[in-house]
Amino acid sequence: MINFNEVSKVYTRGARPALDEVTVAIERGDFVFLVGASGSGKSTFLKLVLREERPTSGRIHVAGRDLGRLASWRVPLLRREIGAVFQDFRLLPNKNVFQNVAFALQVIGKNRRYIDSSVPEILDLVGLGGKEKRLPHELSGGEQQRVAIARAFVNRPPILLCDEPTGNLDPGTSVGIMKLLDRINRTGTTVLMATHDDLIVDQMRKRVIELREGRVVRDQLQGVYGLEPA
Amino acid sequence: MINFNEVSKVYTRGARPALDEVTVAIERGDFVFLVGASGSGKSTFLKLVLREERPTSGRIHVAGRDLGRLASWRVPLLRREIGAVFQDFRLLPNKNVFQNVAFALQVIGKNRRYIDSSVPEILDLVGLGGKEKRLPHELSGGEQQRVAIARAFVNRPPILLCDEPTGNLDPGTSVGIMKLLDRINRTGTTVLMATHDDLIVDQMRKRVIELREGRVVRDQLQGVYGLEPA
Amino acid sequence: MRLRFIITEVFQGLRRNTTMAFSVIIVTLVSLAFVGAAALLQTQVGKLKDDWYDKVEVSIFLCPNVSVFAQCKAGPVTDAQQEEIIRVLETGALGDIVEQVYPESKEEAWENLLKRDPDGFFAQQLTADDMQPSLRVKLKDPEQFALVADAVGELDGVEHVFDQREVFDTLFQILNRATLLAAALAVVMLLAAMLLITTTIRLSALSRRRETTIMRMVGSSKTLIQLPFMLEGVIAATTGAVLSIIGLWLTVRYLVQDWLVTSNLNWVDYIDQGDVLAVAPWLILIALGLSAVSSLVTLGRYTSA
Amino acid sequence: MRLRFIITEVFQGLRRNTTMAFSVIIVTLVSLAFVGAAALLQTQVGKLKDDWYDKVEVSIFLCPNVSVFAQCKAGPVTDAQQEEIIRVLETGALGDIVEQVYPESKEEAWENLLKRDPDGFFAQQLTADDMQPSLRVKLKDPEQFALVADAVGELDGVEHVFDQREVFDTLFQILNRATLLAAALAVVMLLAAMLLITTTIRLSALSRRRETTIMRMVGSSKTLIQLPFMLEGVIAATTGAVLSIIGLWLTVRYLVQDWLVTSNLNWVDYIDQGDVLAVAPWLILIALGLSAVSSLVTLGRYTSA
Ligand SMILES: Nc1ncnc2c1ncn2[C@@H]1O[C@H](COP(=O)(O)OP(=O)(O)OP(=O)(O)O)[C@@H](O)[C@H]1O
Ligand SMILES: Nc1ncnc2c1ncn2[C@@H]1O[C@H](COP(=O)(O)OP(=O)(O)OP(=O)(O)O)[C@@H](O)[C@H]1O
Ligand SMILES: [Mg+2]
Ligand SMILES: [Mg+2]
Repeated sequence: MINFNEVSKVYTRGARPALDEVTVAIERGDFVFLVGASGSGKSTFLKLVLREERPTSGRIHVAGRDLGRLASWRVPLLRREIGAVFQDFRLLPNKNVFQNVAFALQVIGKNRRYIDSSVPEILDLVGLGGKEKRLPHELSGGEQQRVAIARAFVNRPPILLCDEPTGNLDPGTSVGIMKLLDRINRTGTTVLMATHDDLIVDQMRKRVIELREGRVVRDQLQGVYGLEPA
Repeated sequence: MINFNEVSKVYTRGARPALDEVTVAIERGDFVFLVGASGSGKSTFLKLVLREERPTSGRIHVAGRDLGRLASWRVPLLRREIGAVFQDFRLLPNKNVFQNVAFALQVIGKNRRYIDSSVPEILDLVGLGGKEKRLPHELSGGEQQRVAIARAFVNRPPILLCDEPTGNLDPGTSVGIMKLLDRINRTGTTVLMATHDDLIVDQMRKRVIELREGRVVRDQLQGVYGLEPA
Repeated sequence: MRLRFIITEVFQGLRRNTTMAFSVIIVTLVSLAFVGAAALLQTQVGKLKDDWYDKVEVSIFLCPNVSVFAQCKAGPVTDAQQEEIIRVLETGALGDIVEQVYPESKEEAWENLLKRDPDGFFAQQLTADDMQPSLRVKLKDPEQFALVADAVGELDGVEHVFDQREVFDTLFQILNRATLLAAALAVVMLLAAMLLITTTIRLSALSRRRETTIMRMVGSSKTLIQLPFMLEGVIAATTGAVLSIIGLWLTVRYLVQDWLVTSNLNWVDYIDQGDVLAVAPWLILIALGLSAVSSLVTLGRYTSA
Repeated sequence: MRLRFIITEVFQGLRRNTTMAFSVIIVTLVSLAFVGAAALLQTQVGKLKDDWYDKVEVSIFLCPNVSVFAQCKAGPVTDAQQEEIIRVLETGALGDIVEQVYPESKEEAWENLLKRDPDGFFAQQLTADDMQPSLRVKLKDPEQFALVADAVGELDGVEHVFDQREVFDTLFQILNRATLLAAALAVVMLLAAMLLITTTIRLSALSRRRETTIMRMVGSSKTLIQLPFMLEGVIAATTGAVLSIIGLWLTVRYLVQDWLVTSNLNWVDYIDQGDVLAVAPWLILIALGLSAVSSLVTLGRYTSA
């Protein structure tokens, strides 16, 4: 599903590369934690998958596409196969829950009938049924993150990228979000999640890829956050 | 040092108050954790101390000043007695470490000699000696947060407010920041820190004030993050 | 769905940046008004030239019944004298440079006077007999005036020779300088308009960065992301253009047609509303071009990065 | 320390928003040029009025040696006739409305002609004796022209009575309308300038939000936070004002003084560079006022919240 082949990324010429010859293969249906200290290159990895950034060298394949050869007018089509969730939710503050999710469908040209049927369905899935009319500031942090996940997943993309989705949440709320992501993963969606949250990683026991200064230093099935206990 | 007397804060008329009749006394030299789920009012509490927001009712005293009676032209004087550190560091990306810290002194009118002597001193204190010339993006997250702390503390304010200062950091880095805050606290500075980070709270065993839906539900010396284990 | 989406976005954008939208409208309005004014001034110059300049260049005033000039002491011009003058003009050395000679009799001069100002003082006090006959001479090369003046100035029956271009040249010079001034102001203002449209689009893009980021992330097409911003610029600029056309139309209607035409300067052929309408499409095209160029310059940078 | 800080901030701000700063400069330049143009046009009207309008309102042309008018068949005006006309003007019913009578003899008319256009055709061809004597009459109430015309129009020695205001009124009307047009454009453009300064300040505040947030947090004074933004607006607007003054100065210097004065319209007293300098401080004041008002309107909202 996601293949990195000796991928390097240098932002500033001369500086240490943000990613350094990374080779990784993630299969359909995998649930992968991307861990590592701040600045180790986790966000860079996700940006490369989304083709927000382009690699300095190496080849990336996502959902069967060679990103190096993808014409730029086809990038939107790639992105429709990837849902993305961020630490800061990125909801539109003046749109309510329903409208926030519907927005993601409107802007890729779905018709109203499709929107009216699929948005309530996804809101039920993430556990927000009945809160369609609330504005973001009327929701708790965990609920806002659920809206963000609903928006990323409403189009049922085969890949879901999460960049520290629980970074702004308290531990209790984080657990709820992880349960939701696990449920989504069970429907066959590939989930790739960058995180600092050792507790969660240790609890979930999923595949863990650890980056250190841009290099993959560990790729472990059913791994924990750090090898040395935090 | 910080006294809240039946303080309530309502942002949106009709909505649940963000703070609800909060009465709290924090003494000089205290180290206090402010914990609670997302939306429980932690940031609101800190904003009231900084007089970024004004309470809907109740009285607040900070560093001997009655904030309700403080003329608005005197607010800058109040803020010079309070250092503030945020989750997102808020460094100026085009200024290097030295300049970022010096900026805080320049804009309150300190002269160049004072700046040239006190900035290196504070950078040594936070463990950034020798990295004066680096730009923020050349630093790790933990180092960036140290710069932010240096900036907040360079003026040696008697109060240091931290709003989730470790929210964007990995566990290892967070421990370093906590050690630094502890060191600052030992110099007699009152530290008030809002956090989600249960591990840190449990390790430090300091005073814990827990908010739930804007009410103080716990105020415990040497407390832990949650009474029920997370 | 998409069309409605774009329309909503455009109007939200304009509402959010009202001050900028107004600035764009005002500045485009004023700059295109200058473009239009320059064009209309040139149209006016053209009309004036058509009216007279081509037709008449040198007037040879012949002796009237009563004259203060020494040359006319012998009395009014006779038919024989007039014929001799015409002969000199049409043959010999002058024949090559004179294109045509129109004689204007006293009666014709009188009719022209009546046409210009029927209620005026002179029309009341004078008769056809008090008017002065003249010969109007069109030259192949207007610069040759001096030759004509030299050749016929001293002939019997000639009172004085007058180069009409002198009068018109001053007028045309004034109008041409006004055109230049208007054009210069137009260029400066168009530059300002372009900078402003650029900034409006940039501001709009910045203030909707949240939306565009999400749109990019969920795979919205580039067109759908950028079109609303472009349309904002286009709508603001076109509004400015339309207002400038209305302004020019009103100016021509009330200042030129109503006022100048009914004043005692009414013997001139003035520009009318039709001329404004002829300029109008160009103004709208300029506005469209302006906003298109500004969009291209700006959008790449502010919606994709 | 603080002064240097403020200066650096101001120039960084201007550099960061170059397009906006340029827009502000251009729009202020153009709008103040119109304000200045309106003021100068009025100065010109004033000068013209000073020159003639006050002095002379009605000209009574007396019979010259040679005239086409029937009334002058009896020959040129005699001294006795002239005295009788003056008597009628200064006594009786007219005595109350006539303020003063200036006789202009043939010789004086000749000298005035020579002064206006010494090399002109008429100056070459005519002599003092060909000129026409006249009486120039100043009325207490210029509207009473008809009474004067009625009373003296038929007297012996009078050729015709002419209300000079007719000529000047047209000119003044044109100049006044031009003033109005310039003033209207000035108002519109000043509005645009104000909107622009507002947006520039807002943009600048937005683009330096990081800095201002930190400044507020560390207890920087409100003045130090807001001053750089205000100064940006002030500097841009003042630059516009200075450029508009230079523009007006150049226009007056090269268009009015060099060109009009040396043209055959040089018998008019024109505005000069001194008049531009008299207007200049007002333009700068307007620019300062404009940016001050815009700052007050904007800054509260964009640097404190
Ligand atoms: N746009 C950019 N320009 C220049 N350097 C960048 C850019 N983005 C990231 N970097 C650098 O690349 C490196 C990796 O950054 P990245 O954001 O991928 O780390 P991360 O693992 O996501 O860290 P965090 O846990 O703080 O989010 C860092 O050294 C960072 O400074
Ligand atoms: N500016 C605001 N306008 C309206 N409501 C606000 C505003 N700021 C906060 N609130 C509301 O006040 C409540 C408390 O917010 P606050 O930011 O203090 O919570 P918090 O404990 O800091 O949460 P988090 O852990 O997510 O930072 C929330 O319900 C929030 O929606
Ligand atoms: Mg990251
Ligand atoms: Mg908070």
